[in-house]
Amino acid sequence: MIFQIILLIMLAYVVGFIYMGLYRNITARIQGRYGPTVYQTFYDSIKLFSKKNSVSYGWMFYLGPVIMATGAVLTLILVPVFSDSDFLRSVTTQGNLFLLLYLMVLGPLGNALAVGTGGNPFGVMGVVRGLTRLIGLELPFYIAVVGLIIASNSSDIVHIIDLQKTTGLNILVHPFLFIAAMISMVGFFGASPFDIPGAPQEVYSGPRTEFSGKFLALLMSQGSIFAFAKLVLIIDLFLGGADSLWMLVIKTFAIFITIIFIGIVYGRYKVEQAVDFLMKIPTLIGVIGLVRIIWFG
Amino acid sequence: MNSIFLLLNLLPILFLYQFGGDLHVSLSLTKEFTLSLSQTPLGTFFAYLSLISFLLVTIAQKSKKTSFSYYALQFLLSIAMLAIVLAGDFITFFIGWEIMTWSSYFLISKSSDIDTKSLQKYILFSLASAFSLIAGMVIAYSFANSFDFNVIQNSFHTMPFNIKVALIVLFSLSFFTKAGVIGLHYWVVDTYSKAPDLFSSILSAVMSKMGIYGLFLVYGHLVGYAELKDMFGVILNGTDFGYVLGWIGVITSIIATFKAITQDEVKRLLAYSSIAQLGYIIAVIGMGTSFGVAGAMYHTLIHTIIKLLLFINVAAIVAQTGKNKFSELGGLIYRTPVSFVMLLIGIIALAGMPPLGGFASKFMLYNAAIDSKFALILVGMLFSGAASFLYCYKLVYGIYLGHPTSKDLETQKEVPISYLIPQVILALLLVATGAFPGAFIKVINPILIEFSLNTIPYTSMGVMQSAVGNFNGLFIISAFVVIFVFILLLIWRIKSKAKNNLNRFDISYCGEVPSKNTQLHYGYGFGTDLYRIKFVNAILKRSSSPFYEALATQTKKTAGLLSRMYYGNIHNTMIIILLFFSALYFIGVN
Amino acid sequence: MKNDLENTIKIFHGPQHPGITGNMSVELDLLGETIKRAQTHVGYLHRGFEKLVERRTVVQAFTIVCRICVPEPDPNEENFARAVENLTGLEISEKAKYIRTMVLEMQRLATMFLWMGGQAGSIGLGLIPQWSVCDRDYMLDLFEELTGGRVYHMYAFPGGVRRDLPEGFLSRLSDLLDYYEKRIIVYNNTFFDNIIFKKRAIGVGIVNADDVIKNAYVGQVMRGCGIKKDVRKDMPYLMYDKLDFDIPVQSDGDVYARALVRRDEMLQSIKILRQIIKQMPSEGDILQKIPKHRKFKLPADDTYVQTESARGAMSYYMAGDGSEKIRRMQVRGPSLVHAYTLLEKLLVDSQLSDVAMTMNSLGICPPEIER
Amino acid sequence: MMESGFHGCDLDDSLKCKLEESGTQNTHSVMEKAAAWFRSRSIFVVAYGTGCGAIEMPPTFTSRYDAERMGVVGVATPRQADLIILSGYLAYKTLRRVIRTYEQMQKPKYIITLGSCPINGGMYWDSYNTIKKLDDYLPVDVSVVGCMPRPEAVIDGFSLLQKRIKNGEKAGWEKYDENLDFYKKNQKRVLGNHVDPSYETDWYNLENGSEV
Amino acid sequence: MIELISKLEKLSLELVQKQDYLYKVEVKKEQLESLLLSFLNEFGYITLDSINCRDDLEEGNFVITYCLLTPKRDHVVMVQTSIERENASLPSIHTFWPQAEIMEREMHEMFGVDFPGHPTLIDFALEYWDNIPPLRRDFDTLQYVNDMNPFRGQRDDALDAKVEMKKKREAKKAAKLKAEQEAAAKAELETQNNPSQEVQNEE
Repeated sequence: MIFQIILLIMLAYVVGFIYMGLYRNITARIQGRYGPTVYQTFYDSIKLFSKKNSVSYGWMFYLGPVIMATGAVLTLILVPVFSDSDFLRSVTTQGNLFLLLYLMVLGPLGNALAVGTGGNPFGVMGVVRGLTRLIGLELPFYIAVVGLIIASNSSDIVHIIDLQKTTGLNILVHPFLFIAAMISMVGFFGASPFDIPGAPQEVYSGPRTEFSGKFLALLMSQGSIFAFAKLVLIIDLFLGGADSLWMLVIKTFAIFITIIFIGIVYGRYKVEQAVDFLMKIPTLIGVIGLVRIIWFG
Repeated sequence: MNSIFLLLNLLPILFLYQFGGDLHVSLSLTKEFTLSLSQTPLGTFFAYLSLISFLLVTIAQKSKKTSFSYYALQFLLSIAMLAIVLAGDFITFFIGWEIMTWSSYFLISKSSDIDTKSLQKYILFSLASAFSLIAGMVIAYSFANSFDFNVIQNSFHTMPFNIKVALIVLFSLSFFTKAGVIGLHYWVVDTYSKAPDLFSSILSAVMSKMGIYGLFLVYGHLVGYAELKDMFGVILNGTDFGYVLGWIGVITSIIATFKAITQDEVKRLLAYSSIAQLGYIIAVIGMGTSFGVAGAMYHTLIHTIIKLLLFINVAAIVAQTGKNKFSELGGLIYRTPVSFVMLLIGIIALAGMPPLGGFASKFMLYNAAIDSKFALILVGMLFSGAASFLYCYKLVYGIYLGHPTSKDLETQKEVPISYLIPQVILALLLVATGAFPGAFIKVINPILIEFSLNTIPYTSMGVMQSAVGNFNGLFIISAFVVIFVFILLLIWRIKSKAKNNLNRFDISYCGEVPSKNTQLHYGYGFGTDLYRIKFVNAILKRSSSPFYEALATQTKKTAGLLSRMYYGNIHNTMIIILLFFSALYFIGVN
Repeated sequence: MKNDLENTIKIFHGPQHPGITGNMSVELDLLGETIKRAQTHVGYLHRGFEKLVERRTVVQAFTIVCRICVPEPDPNEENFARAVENLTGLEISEKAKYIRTMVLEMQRLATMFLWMGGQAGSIGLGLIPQWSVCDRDYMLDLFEELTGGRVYHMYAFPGGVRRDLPEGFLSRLSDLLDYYEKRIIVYNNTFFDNIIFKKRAIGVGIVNADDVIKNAYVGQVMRGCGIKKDVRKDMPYLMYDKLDFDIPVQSDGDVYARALVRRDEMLQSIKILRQIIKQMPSEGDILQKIPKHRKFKLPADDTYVQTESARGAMSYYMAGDGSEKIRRMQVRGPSLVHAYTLLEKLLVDSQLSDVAMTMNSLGICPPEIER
Repeated sequence: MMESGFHGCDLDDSLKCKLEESGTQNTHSVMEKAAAWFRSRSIFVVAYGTGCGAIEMPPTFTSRYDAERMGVVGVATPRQADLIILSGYLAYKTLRRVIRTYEQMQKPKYIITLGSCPINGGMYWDSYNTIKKLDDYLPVDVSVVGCMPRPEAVIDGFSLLQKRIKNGEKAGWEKYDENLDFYKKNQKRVLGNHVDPSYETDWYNLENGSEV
Repeated sequence: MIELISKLEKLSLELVQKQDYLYKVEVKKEQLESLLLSFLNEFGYITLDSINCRDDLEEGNFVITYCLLTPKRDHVVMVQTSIERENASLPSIHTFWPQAEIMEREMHEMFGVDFPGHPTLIDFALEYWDNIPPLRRDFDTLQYVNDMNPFRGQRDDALDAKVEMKKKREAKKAAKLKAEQEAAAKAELETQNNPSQEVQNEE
């Protein structure tokens, strides 16, 4: 099992980095330029790991990125990656969907402590923006997740995947929930128009302002692992999981490219506009889906 | 003095431990009035909860100069609470309730920064709560001809429907006031924030739980969940009654959460947070399912632990620095590291984050909602939970992180050890509940049996079992620790040298250099952005104080004679009121 | 008891900040993210141009005046050349006038494209800067062909222009204008009609129309408030009185209104350039007979010239003292009042997220504030 | 293109000698060579337009010239950056901020200068508010000449820097560490005693103390 | 415009047309504030475009020019006054035109003109400046620069520009001479050859 976990982390690391590289590359192509190589984010992270210095404001600053990475890895191992194999089944059944909802926020909160320790007002502003955005961002996602839990009468992801084999994919059965969750996902990936916390033109780099060298590298690495975990979670919940590596890549990439295409053509909301928007349209869509499940399902 | 009262506080615990289990004592005064104590699993749970809380707070009081009368009143309060939770009939219950009210009133008045307005608010609402209770008692007595809980329980289904409703509403109002449901929370914030710092922990952690105990007593014991279901009918998978209560709880929770974020005073934030957390409990308490009751019980336990921890922590910081506002604190992390870690554990649990106990209780609450298919209520609870991250972060940032706002904060020392001991105990409890979420099910199951509900399956200490999935707390916490240590070692090994003792002003500041006088602490501005969000602004703009102030002025205007009492000596007023209602009571009885 | 204003935190927006236009800084006092006080700081680019010019002859000074404002050097050259012409009484030929007008309009287009990149970048719309800066580069290519320099042209010499048009230049310019017209439609769809840009920009940074006239706000700030004024129409210079064009105005006075004014001005510039291409005389001196060894002697007199730059009226005050050196040359760019009087006022009670956007829409260019 | 080979310092002969020795290789192990390769492939540039050369930064980084394909990408804060591009003349007021920004960057760190002004003052050689020789105050790795240098030239400067990083040549930050006294003395000479901040480095305090 | 001329004549001031859109009126320092006020309130010149300052070191005074515009913005009127260089001081007009605050701040820094009643006479572009104000003409920027910033030393293989220019000129001259000589020689040769050519042609 330990071996499997390490294998999974490495898979997530590689796939996550390639996705992040693809993100930059595809964005560049749309912008009409050649763009960096697919491995560019990997180079970046190795370079940052090999920096000779990295500043730290004390032990809490040191631990913040570690907590964040822990949250990401823990999320990863609790999300079932392959639907039919026994791969890490024994681990993923230890958790449930509610646990994942909270684990997804654990990392950012841990990092927020480090940001606060650094004491940079820009960083704290970024954190506050992030947490404020979270109010709006979580709402449609919660609705979608609650809808799924009630529809499949289980908060066990493995069960939700299995159920889709008989009832059909959730994206078709509960399209409203999928749309609501997808809009949230755009925000969870930090894509426009919800890339508010780290907006460079406004808050200088947001929560990452003070992180350098290995800390930044750790944040980047966990970001790619986390991105992979989130993609897998979405396909588990709505696309019936993946039974092979190819299906995994195809399905996650489909979600991923959607997020890129949404992100590239929009600017950035202000935080209050983002929350207002998220509380209106996606929430409404989600509530329609939810009511459909409860009263007519 | 401290050690004496420490021993004195230990006594009831030992007593309960030794003689507890199935305690039944009764003392007949007259034919009709019998004072009786009868121990139920529910009462035992609350008894231990409150007694241990008192013990821990007494430990913390060691380094704070405290008068004899304060200790005595506090002990009296603990005994009163014991009387409430062990009471077998309404007379005992009410006596305990009144002693609790009055002793707490005098304790609050001992605070240095209390003002008469807050005190009046507290006592008026307490009295209103008591009157509502009395009215309920009297009505119940008039039908059951007894104050004994068991007699009332047995004769409840024979009462007419409107009487049943009236009883439930009266009792609910009384206990809602104590718990601070939104609309009736007017007294809570002022009282919590202005009471003596350590006593605030009692108020929030224990006294508000007396309201919850009362609700359990009424819904579970006197009325019975089955009766509730019969009375009000079924919606989705739960009861109509539970649905209404669920919305009350969720709305309480959401409003209080947003209010908490915008507070500048530390204890006000905690007070609002307390209201919000009790909102969760109220949201599930009426559902009438085993998960509803279990979730409410579990959250009662966890909230008591958290709020004791946080209030003691804050009390220590206030005592140490003399400051109680986020705009005046900041940057204490390396001055008071132990306190910081304790607060951190507290807020992780408060936010409901795994792997600590906070998540276990939240999971129970959510399961209860899922069980009844109250999806929107569940979404509301989750939403309020997401918003609560903001005030959790504000709490830790405002006090410990960021930049010190004044020079004397830079030379603070760690708080006295007597404050730390209870905090460490409570933090360990949180870790334990996180690692062994299933252990508490054993405590809950007897209560469920008492309420004639299904028990919750129990597999092992580490696993929390539920109808819609389970989680293994032990696995989560150990996986968390293992991964954490692994990544830490990995990072440690990387040769990128970390400059550890960087000056706090050495920040990226757009090429400029902040000076010692540059204000960099974000504590005050934290949360002001919420006013720009339309939905949140609509919540924050509203306040119950205009309503109550208008009520007060109207009362003053109309009741010309009576209004003089409000201006006069508060004690006289109270005595008059008490006499008036005792007279009413005797008229009613006869 | 501290009040809101005493509990603000202080941050600097610049000079080392991605959201600042150039090398300047705004000191902000924030309550939450609401700005309670703003103070502009400049001087990071101060080179003392006015001192340098005093130590130089006209020809020597001619090479450095274009560096006063980096994003659009040509109005500076035009102002300088015209001031010298005014003082020495030089008259320039019609062809030189046409070429100068053309260069000014080309520069206006190039600056607008750069502005569009900045404005879109300030709201995090990364696509537009990538496109528009590239589109601007095609104009720079033409500049390079015409003058030899991409950014600094040193082209409008007192008495005419430095070089004649290369062969086939006008047809290439015409092709580029065709391309730009197509592109502006694309930008209109992706940027000006972008729902998020509208949401962010409408109602932000509203300039009061009464202040505009008195406080000498110029350019799009003025025209965004519905005041139809333009130096090209009011005090026509070069060939502008012979060319047919409109002054676009909007009435709202906010960031979005200014953006729309700029978009319409781009279309007007294309219109002007098309007319110039049609009317450009084939014959004519490009450089008037100027003193031997280009030794201009400026009389002991002073003059004041104004040119409509892409961001508003830019004025030069120049005085000679009868020698070859310039006694005094003072630059009054549009940014001076915008960056201080206007920006400090606009930012109060707006949010941190609006700062970059507001600055971009005012068209602030720090090097011309402090020279 | 011009490599920084000048170290004409009129102040201290002993320091001068040390400066001229630098420029040798210092990577030995395989790990260091690999790290050097990765460093050359990924260069983060801090967003700071110090002078007129900043006008050629947008074309360099956007779709026509696209420096990102070489791994050169802009970041907001100095903490994350490897490279600072000093795009043109430096006023004294800016020099203060640039030194501050440079010191906040994490090693290894590099400086590229654009234009003639940082080399010898350029057009502004007689301006009372700009410095003439930047390498007296900060160690320059690559100077790209021209006014402005074209984006192609800037990209050529990037590739030269990448080559030097890959070869493991001694970079500016090492010189800065070794000859800190020299640089600090020069900085103090032009900026006077108003060099912020006092807590970062002790030179100012020490010298102030000795002067008094 | 005629109106304005007549109004100014009442104040015994003369309006001079300098260019098509440019007029100038000179005024004594004492009259300045009241004239500016009447421009603002009576004549309708409500826009203050800029305040310019010129240092006439030889005459010992500063020449201050206020450029004013009407709302039509179709011509500029320069109101010019001159003040003593020593202890130069002017009334501040920031209360009438807010933008004058920053212009006066700049003038204070660059010329050392004092503005009594001005609220923010702080640094504008310079920082910690302790010399005489830089735009005064008695401030010698070359001297200052040489004191602060030494020139870059030469490279060892660097060549002296003057010598090289001289060499180049001489080489050019020599080449020219040589070319002339060659041409002459050629011409001579041609003249020598011509006959033969002619002869050949004749043949």
